[in-house]
Amino acid sequence: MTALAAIALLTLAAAAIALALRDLIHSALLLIASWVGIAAFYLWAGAEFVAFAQVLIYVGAISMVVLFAVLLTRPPTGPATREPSGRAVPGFLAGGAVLGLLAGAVLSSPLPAGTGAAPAFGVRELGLKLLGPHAGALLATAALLTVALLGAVVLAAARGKEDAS
Amino acid sequence: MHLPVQLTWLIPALPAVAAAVIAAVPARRPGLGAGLALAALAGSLILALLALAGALADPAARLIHTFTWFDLGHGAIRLGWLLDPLGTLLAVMVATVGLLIFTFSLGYLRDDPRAKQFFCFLSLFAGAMLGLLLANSLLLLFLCWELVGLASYLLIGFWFQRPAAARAARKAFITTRIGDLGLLLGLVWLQDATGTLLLFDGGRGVLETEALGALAGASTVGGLAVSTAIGLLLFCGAAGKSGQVPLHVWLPDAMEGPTPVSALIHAAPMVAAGVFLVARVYPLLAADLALASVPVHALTVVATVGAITALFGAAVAVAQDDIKRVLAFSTVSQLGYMMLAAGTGAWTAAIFHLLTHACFQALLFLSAGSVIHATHHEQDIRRLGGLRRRLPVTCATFTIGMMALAGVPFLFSGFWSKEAILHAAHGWSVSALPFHVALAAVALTAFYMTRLLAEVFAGAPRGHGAETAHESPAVMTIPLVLLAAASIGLGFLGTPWWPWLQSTLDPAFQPEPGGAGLMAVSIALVAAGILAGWSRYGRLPRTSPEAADPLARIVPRLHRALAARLGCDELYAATFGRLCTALAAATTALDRSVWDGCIRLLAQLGAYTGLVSRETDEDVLNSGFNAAGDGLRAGGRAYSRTQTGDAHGYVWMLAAGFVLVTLAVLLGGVR
Amino acid sequence: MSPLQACLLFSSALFSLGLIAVLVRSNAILVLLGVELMLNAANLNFIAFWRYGPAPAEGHGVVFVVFALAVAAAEAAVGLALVIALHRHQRNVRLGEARRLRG
Amino acid sequence: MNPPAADPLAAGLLERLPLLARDALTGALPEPWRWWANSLLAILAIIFVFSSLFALLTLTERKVLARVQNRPGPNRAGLPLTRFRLGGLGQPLADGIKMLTKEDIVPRGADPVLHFLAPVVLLALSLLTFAVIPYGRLLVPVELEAGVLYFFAAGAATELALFMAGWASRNKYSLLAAMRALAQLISYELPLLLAVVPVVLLAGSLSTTGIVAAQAGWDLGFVPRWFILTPWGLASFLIFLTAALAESNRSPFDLPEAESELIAGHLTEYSGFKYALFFMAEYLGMTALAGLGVTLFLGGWRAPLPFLDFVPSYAWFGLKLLALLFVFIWIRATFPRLRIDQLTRLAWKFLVPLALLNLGTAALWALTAGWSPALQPLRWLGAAALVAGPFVLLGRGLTAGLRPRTYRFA
Repeated sequence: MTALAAIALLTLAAAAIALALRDLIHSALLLIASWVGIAAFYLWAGAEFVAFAQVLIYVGAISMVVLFAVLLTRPPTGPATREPSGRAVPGFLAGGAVLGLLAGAVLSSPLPAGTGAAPAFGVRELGLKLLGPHAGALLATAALLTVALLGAVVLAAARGKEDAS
Repeated sequence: MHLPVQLTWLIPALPAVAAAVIAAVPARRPGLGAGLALAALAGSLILALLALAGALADPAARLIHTFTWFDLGHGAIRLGWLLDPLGTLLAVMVATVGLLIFTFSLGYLRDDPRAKQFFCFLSLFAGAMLGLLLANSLLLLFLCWELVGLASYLLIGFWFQRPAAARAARKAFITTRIGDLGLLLGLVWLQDATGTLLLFDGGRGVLETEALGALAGASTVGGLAVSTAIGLLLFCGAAGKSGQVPLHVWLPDAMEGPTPVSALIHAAPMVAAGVFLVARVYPLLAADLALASVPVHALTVVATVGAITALFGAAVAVAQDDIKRVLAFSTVSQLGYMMLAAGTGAWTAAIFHLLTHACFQALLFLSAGSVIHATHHEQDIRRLGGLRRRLPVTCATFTIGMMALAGVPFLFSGFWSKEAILHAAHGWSVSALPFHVALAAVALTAFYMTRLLAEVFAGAPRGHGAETAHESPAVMTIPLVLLAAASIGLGFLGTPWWPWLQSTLDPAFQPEPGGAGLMAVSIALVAAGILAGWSRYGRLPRTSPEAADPLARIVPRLHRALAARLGCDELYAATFGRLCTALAAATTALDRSVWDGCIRLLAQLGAYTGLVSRETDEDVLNSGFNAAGDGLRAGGRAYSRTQTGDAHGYVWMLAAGFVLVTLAVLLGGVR
Repeated sequence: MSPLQACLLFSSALFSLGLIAVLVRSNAILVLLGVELMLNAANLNFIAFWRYGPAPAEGHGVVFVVFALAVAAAEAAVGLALVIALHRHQRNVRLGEARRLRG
Repeated sequence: MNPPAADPLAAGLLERLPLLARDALTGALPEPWRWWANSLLAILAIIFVFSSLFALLTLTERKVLARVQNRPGPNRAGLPLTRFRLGGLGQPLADGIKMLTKEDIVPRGADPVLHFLAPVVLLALSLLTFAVIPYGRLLVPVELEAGVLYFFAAGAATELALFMAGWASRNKYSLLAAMRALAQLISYELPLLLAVVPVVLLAGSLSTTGIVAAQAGWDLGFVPRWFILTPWGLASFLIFLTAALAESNRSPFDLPEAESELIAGHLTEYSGFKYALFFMAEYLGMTALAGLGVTLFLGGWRAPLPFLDFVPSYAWFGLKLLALLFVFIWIRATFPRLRIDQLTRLAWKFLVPLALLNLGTAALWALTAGWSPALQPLRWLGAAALVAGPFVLLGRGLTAGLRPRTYRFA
């Protein structure tokens, strides 16, 4: 429980600071840190494969794309303009409301009481599941990834007339 | 080694398949197509020879092989193959002559860009013709018959860019169709009367005693025996195909095709189909001979038509100026002879003449083709002349063909076959008139052939084409020489002293004695014809293309009538053509006035109904829909105002919705 | 408080943070990252329920998260490509100015 | 360290020596503390061993490069304060002292936190990768079921550190180099992973010890069953080697820090100890990749011949690792640097398709494993053809239309 608390605290702190910072690069890096924290949570929960996959995908791949996007879309001059603060208060209120609702739901719901022992679900079992009952979904995901890759390339590489620079 | 009758289908199939393959080979490789066609036909020839050997081993036995084509309600439609001396002999003839014509075409069409198609059509023609000859079912025969018609249409119209050729092809197709209508009707009637179309079927075929007796025994309109009526209908088809007088008009026009096609169509295969059909169904035609009380016998009609055709063709040929047209009318005339022979009961003589005629007529056509090829497509004999030195081989072969056709005694095949026919006509009990008509035609034939020979080869060249002529290549002359040899040699198969052919075809054949006097008469007539021709045309050769024909100087009106082919075409145009036009006009008028009126009335009614319906729609029904549509549009416009395009706004709505739903779930007590 | 509840609270907090980011920030990239955070929170729930659920040996939660990761990668790629396209069109990535879809 | 499942007592004394030493140190502690102490000891051992190896490696590299270039190389520094030069063996020490005593410069516009964090994160991540490599029969720091995945997860994070370095320096060359590095690393991550997938497929395991176990045994009594000795394994190894060179920014793929083009890339604004950390992380990363290559393809700690089994397994691992590192250095001394377009073309048009085809070959190999011995030559020939054919064809396509460049105005 202490490990969980530490992980949760660090993750939430990283995410919270990331969302508050004005510097996009710092925000992104802190968010990446929070993703690492989530990976740590997975490791703590015994989902080793998912943890490493999380690091590989989020820290290795998505973070790169995010950083590239940040660099490519930096405003040409000067620091970022100030956030319009009109939305901040209602935003926090809404977020708080959602948090309250969720917490209430979690605390008031009868949750299944598992054994608590680390489940015997290793990489081999995962592989058998993926290629057995979920083979169709795996193929669909592969197709989705391919399409997404192509779509992303097309979207990002399309050069309109207005792009004179 | 004999061909098993089950494999008979191979003989027509080889050229037919070759035609299909040639159609698929690339057009830039005409040599490939020609080679395929030749190879396939050569294979067919070998197989036909084997089949002939099998048929000759026992002429009385008919080898048949029948098979089911498809099952119909009351029984199966059965087709079959038949190997007997008649069919196989003609198949060998068709394959041989066809092979020679194919070879000749190699040279004749060397420069034609569409030579591939030509060989494709030729192969199709040969396959259909062979199938026709070997069929044991009138239905199968009819199928092949129509295929032959199609192929001849394609071949005559091969140079379809020439309007004359296209017109000739149409004419040939339509004219023969008229005859084929009779044939088809005869087949249907026959099927209805006997329940089968198989020729020989172990006692149940239409040509066997049982069916023949039944057919001859029944009578129909006008007191005709059923067999007579059916036989005459079948003869319609034969007359159309073989160019007998009422339906002969297409045959001379078919000259528009390439010369090898003319040879193929006129000499051997195609026109022989009609004579072959008559010979094939001879038992049916002859079934009514025993009946005394019928108004007319079928064979009498056949003989009469044949005699008229023989004289008509010979007479018209006298006054024609186109080398191929002369030969075409000579073909008409010779076919008349054959029909005459068949009609007088000597169908074996008809086949004999068919064989010899196939050889010498093919020889004449191909020689004419050689002349035309050598003189750059000059066909008018008035512009030819003096070619005997420039085209020695062609001249020699043409002379042999001419002598065979004219019936020069003893050496040439035409003499013997003609003798056989004259003999039969002489012995015919019904009437002596056909015999005299035939004798007149003999003299005329000798006359016009002498004229043709003299005009083309004697004297001096009268045109540019003739002046620059040179002998054709070997691929063209070799078939000529071979055909010339056959034109001489074939005659000895059926001399009165050794009638091998006749007795082979008809085991019951008995040579009649006493032909010597008749032979002397015919020899004298031939000699007279030749002498007359020589005196008019050979002794004093024409000097210029414009000079008038000697005959025209003597009997100008007759010559003009003959040159106009006795006005048959004009007559048809004036009668049938006019009738058709009038009918069409009547139909149009009917269409315009009566039917159109009805339809216009209906349309008016429809329009009125529509008007009423529209009024109802617009005033009564639409108002409700309009109101609904306006409501929808207003709603849509109102809703579209919520589409701010602001992504954040959407997220806000999402969040609000989420909160609401969660609250509902939590407070609503969904447990 | 059971471990499962703790995990779920953790994920709820993460989800709310992501939601706040989406609602408050106007930079499209950060909005996208907020969405990613919400997605991660959902994944976290899957793992938690797998860990403490009735049939951990079945591994449904893990399998689901694996697929969710793949989809998240696709989503990030396409989303950031969209952001770049947005930047090309209006020279900045402020979501509030992207109102071309206004009805 | 956590001892593997194998019975330690069955191994020889030399084999057990590291474990015995560890137990001598920590044996007296009570159980929970002992686990912590053992882990700490393993970490220290790794840091110590590989730091020394790094030091020696820099020297070796300089010496080897010098040999290749026909010059002596560093040969002055020896034992400090003595006259023993030892062929320049003291050079790393001197370098280290120099680095530590240099001034640490942080540019004015730089992001100080990230500027500091970048080398630290990089080094930490590089060190993390060493955790799953089995150094010997009994020497596996952490046994993970998804060890290979862990290795790549930790390796992937190094890109982030590079980016941080380039960004934090606020220098256009640094940023350009960082972008280049990211493009290169992402490009070569793919063939690297794809080259490993066949091994995982054939071994049926994602754990490094499992993969080493899958390479046990001898063909014909003396040929080791290492994966590199199969057609697909050789192809995989070559792809892996190429991609590993690129991943560790080694020549001929050292574009991110190409001195002639980008000054020194993301290292431009680093000096002193931070620079040393970068340097160290780079060499450690290379060493880790070489260690993974040894594990995946060269049989790990296994002896090359049956009768050589008496030599301790960690010695074999060390020998193989050094040999592979020597190859890295050798390649650096031999090949010129690639252009960026050649670099990406090589990855996307050659290595990735080849690796994918090789995956198919490996799958076929696995499917035909049950063939009778009579058919085995056919299996080998087929697999070899499947490997060599695409290599030749793709290689021809890669070099099609390429001639030596001519410079008109140079």
